[in-house]
Amino acid sequence: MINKKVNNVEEALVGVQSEMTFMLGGFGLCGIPENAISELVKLNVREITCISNNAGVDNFGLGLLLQNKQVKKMISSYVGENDEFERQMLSGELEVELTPQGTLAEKCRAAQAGFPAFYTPAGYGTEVAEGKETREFDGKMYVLEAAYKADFAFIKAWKGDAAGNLIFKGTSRNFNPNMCGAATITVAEVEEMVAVGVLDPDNVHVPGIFVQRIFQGEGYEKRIEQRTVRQKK
Amino acid sequence: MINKKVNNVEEALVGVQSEMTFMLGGFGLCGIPENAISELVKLNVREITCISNNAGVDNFGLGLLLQNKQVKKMISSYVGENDEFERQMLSGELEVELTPQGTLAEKCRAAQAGFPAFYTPAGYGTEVAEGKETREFDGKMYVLEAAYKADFAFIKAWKGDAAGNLIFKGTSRNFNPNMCGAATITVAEVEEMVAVGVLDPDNVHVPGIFVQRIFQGEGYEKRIEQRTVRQKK
Amino acid sequence: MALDKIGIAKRIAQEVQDGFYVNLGIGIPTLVANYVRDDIEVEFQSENGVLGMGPFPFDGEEDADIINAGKQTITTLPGASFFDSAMSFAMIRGKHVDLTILGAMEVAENGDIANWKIPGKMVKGMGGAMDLVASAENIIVAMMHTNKHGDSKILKRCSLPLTGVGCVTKVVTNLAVLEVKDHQFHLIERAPGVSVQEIQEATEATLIVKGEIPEMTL
Amino acid sequence: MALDKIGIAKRIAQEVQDGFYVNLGIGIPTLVANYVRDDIEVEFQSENGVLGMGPFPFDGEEDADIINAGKQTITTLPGASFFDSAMSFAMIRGKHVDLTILGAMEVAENGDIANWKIPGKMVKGMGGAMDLVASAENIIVAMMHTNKHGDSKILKRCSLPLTGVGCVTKVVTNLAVLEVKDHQFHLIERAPGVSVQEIQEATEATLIVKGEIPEMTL
Repeated sequence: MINKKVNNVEEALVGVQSEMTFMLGGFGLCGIPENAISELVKLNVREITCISNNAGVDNFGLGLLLQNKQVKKMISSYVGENDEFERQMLSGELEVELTPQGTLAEKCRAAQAGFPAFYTPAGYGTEVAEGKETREFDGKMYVLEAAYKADFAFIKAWKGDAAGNLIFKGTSRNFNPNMCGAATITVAEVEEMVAVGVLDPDNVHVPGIFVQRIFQGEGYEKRIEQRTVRQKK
Repeated sequence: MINKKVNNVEEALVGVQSEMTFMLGGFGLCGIPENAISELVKLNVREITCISNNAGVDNFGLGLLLQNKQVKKMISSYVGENDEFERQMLSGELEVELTPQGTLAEKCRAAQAGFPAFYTPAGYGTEVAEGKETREFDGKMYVLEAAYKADFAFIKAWKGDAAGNLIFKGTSRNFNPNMCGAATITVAEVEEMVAVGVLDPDNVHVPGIFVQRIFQGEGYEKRIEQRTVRQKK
Repeated sequence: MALDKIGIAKRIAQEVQDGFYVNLGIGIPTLVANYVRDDIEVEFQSENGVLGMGPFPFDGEEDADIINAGKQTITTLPGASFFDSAMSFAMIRGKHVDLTILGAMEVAENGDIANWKIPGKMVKGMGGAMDLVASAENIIVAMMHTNKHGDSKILKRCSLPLTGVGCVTKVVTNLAVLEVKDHQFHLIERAPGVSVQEIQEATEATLIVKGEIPEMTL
Repeated sequence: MALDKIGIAKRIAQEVQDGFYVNLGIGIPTLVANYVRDDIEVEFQSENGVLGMGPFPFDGEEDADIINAGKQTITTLPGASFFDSAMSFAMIRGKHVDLTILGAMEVAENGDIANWKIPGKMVKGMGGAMDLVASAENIIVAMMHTNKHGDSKILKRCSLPLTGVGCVTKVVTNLAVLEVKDHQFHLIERAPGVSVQEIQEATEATLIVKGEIPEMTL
C-alpha cells in the first residue's frame, strides 16, 4: 500500500503558488473542499485560475477567494448567487470562462484519463463553439473540446484511507471523482479517515492511484444553499 | 421506480435476430453473461457480430457461439485459448477485428455517453491506425476512434434490482459497466436479484437508466481459466 | 384565462409518459414533478448526480449532501442512485434521459432556444442547459408567452445568444401549447378561455393553425 | 552466465521504486512481483480492473470473480480496489501507472516494440499492450536477447508489425540491461560472466558501449 496520508492541510498544500491553476470539486456548496479553500485564503496565493462548476456564495466556498481578490480567472458553468463575483466580473477585474456543465465534467475526465480532446454536441451553434473546431458525425454537429490542465485538484470526499481511496456521500460526489488525477497533484480532504482495509474494494469510488495527498479535514460547515422542506402531516 | 424486470432469459432476449451486433461483457470467462450466451445458442441466430474483449474457450463462453458457427465477426482485443476460433479465423470463415483493450473499453463508453469519437494514443504508428485519422496534440500523436454501435448489450452483474441498478463483484466488473447503455437494448442478468431499496444508492455501479431489461440468471458455472494457488505453509 | 405557473406545470405533466426518465430545469419545470399522474412510473434525474429524486425532506431531515441541481435539499426514492458529473452527463448526452423540461427567454420557429445570456447584463452561465438541449430528442420548454413588456418570446428567430439550435420540440406557455415541426410553430391547444386570435397576437413567429384548436384540459 | 527467466525478473525488480504503481505483463513480467524489495511500498495494477494485487490465493480459496489480466486467480491486499475497464485504462492512458513491464518479440533502437503479431501465424491480439506502450513513460521490456534460432531480437528496426513506436525506455534480457536513449541502445550492465563482446554479437542493433560496463548484482 502506497501511503498518501499527510498530517494536515498545510502539508497537503505544499507547493501551491500564485498564478497556478486549481480544480475544485463541488456543486454549489455541496461537496466543496472547505479546508483547502480556507488554506488557500491563508496562503494568500494571487492571480489563480479556478476550475469549478460554481463560484461559491459571497461569504463561503470559492466566494472567500474572490473576496480576497485572489482569483484572476474562473472557469465554471454557473456563477450566480455571488455579488462580489458579479462586481469583479462586470468591472473587468475577473476573467470568466463559461463552459457547459457536462463539457466541464468531461474536460476533467479527459485530463484524468489521458484524452487530449473530445467531440461533444453541447454548445454547437452557440457562443461556446466560437473559435473551436466543429465537425459532423452521422449527421449531427459536434464541437471539439480540449482536456483541462491544472496544477492542483482539491477534492472533498466523505471517507478515505491512507492508500488514497475515496468514497462520497450523496450528491456531494459531483465533480470530485472526475477531477481526481486530472491535475499534477490531487489533494483529497475527507470527513473521516478510515483504516486501510475498511473500505470495500468493490465500493471504492476513486482508487488511490488518482490521489497524491490525503488528509483528515476539520470543522466542516456543509452549508445548505436552498433549505427546502415539507411539513410532516 | 421504472420496472425493468423480466421473468426469464427468453423474455430478456425478445427481439434478438440474425445479423445483429451484440456487446458481451466479461474478461476471459470472468463476468460473462452465461445465460444470454446459452439462449443465443438456442435461438440459433446467425451471422452475428460480437463485441467482446475475448472469445471464450472452445466449449464455454463465446466459444459456444463459435462452435455453432453463429458468429460472422468478432471484435476483440485478445482471442487466444480457442482452437475452433483459430480454425475459423485461419480458414477465413470468421472475420476478426482486433482492437486495443483500452480503446475497446472506451468505444463502448463513448457509445454509452453520447460521444461519436475520441482521440487515443493507443495504436498510433501500428496497423491499428491504418486508414484512421491521426492527429497531434501537444506534440504527441493520437488516433481517432469511433464509438461502437450495437443492437443488444449482454451484461452480467453480481446483484441487481428491478429498477435496473447493478453492482459487480471483483474483476467480474471489467467491460460490463461500460457496455451498459451502449447498445439499443441493454440486458442484464444477475446472480442475485434483490428488492428495490436494498442496494445502497451511493454504491450502485450502474444506475438503472442504462438497463432496459434485467433478470435473475440461473446455473452459473463461473469457470476458472487459470487456477493458480499457493499452498498453506 | 391565461395559465399561471402551476397551470403550465400541470399541462406539461401530461406530457410525461410511463417509463420516462425526466430531467427538470429550475423554476416552472421543477413544479412539474408535483402533477405527474401517480399511476405511471417515472424517475427524475438531476444533473448534479442523482437518479430517483423524491419530494423535499421533512423539516429537520434535510441533508446538505443531498441536493438537486437547483441546490435545494431533496430526498430519494427506493431504487435511487448517486453518481459523478461525468456519468450524469453520459445519461444526458447518451440520450438515456427521455424528456427534458426547461425554461427559456426565447424560442424560435426553427427550434432554437435562448435561455442563458442577456448581453450587457450579468451572465450567470448555462449550467447544464447546453448539454441538455444539444442531446435530448424530446425537449419541452415551459415559459410565459410574452415578457413583462408584453413582447412575444415566441419568435421567428431568437435575438439573444443561443443555448441550442433546432432542438425544441414543444412549448407550453401561459396561453398555448405549441409544437415545433418542419421549422414552424403549430398551435395544438389553447389555455382555457384564450382565443386563437389572442395567441396569434402574442406570437411574433408564424403560427400554423389547422382546424379547430381544442382547449387544454387540466 | 546468461540469466534465466527468474534472473531477468530479479534484475527488473530492482527498477521498481518506492511509491510506484506497476503494471506487469504476462510471462516473465508477472514473476517480477516476487522479487521486489519488501521495504518499499509498491502497488500492482492489472488492466482487467484491480489495483493492489496480492499473491495467489491459498488452495481452495480461489475465486472465479477475482483474476488478473493473465486470467489467473489472485488475491488483493488491504487498500485494494476494483473498477471497470474504462477506468482501468484511464489509469494507464492518464499516466497514473508509473512503470510498465512487458515482454516483446522485438525491440528497436528507436524505441519501437513488436510483441503482438507474426504475419502468417495465428494472431491472438494485442490485449492491453498497445494502450500500455502508447501511454506509459517508463516501459521496461523483459525478453530473451535472441530467439530460439539464435537471431537477435535487439534490432535496428523491428521487422514485425509494431505494438508501439518510440516508447521503450529499458530492456532487460538474459544477457544485458540496455537503455534506449537518443534512438540508440546503450549497454548499462552485463549478466554475470557475460562479456561485452558476447552481448555485441547477440545484438543486431548498434550498441553504445561507454567505459567499463558493470556486471549486474542480483
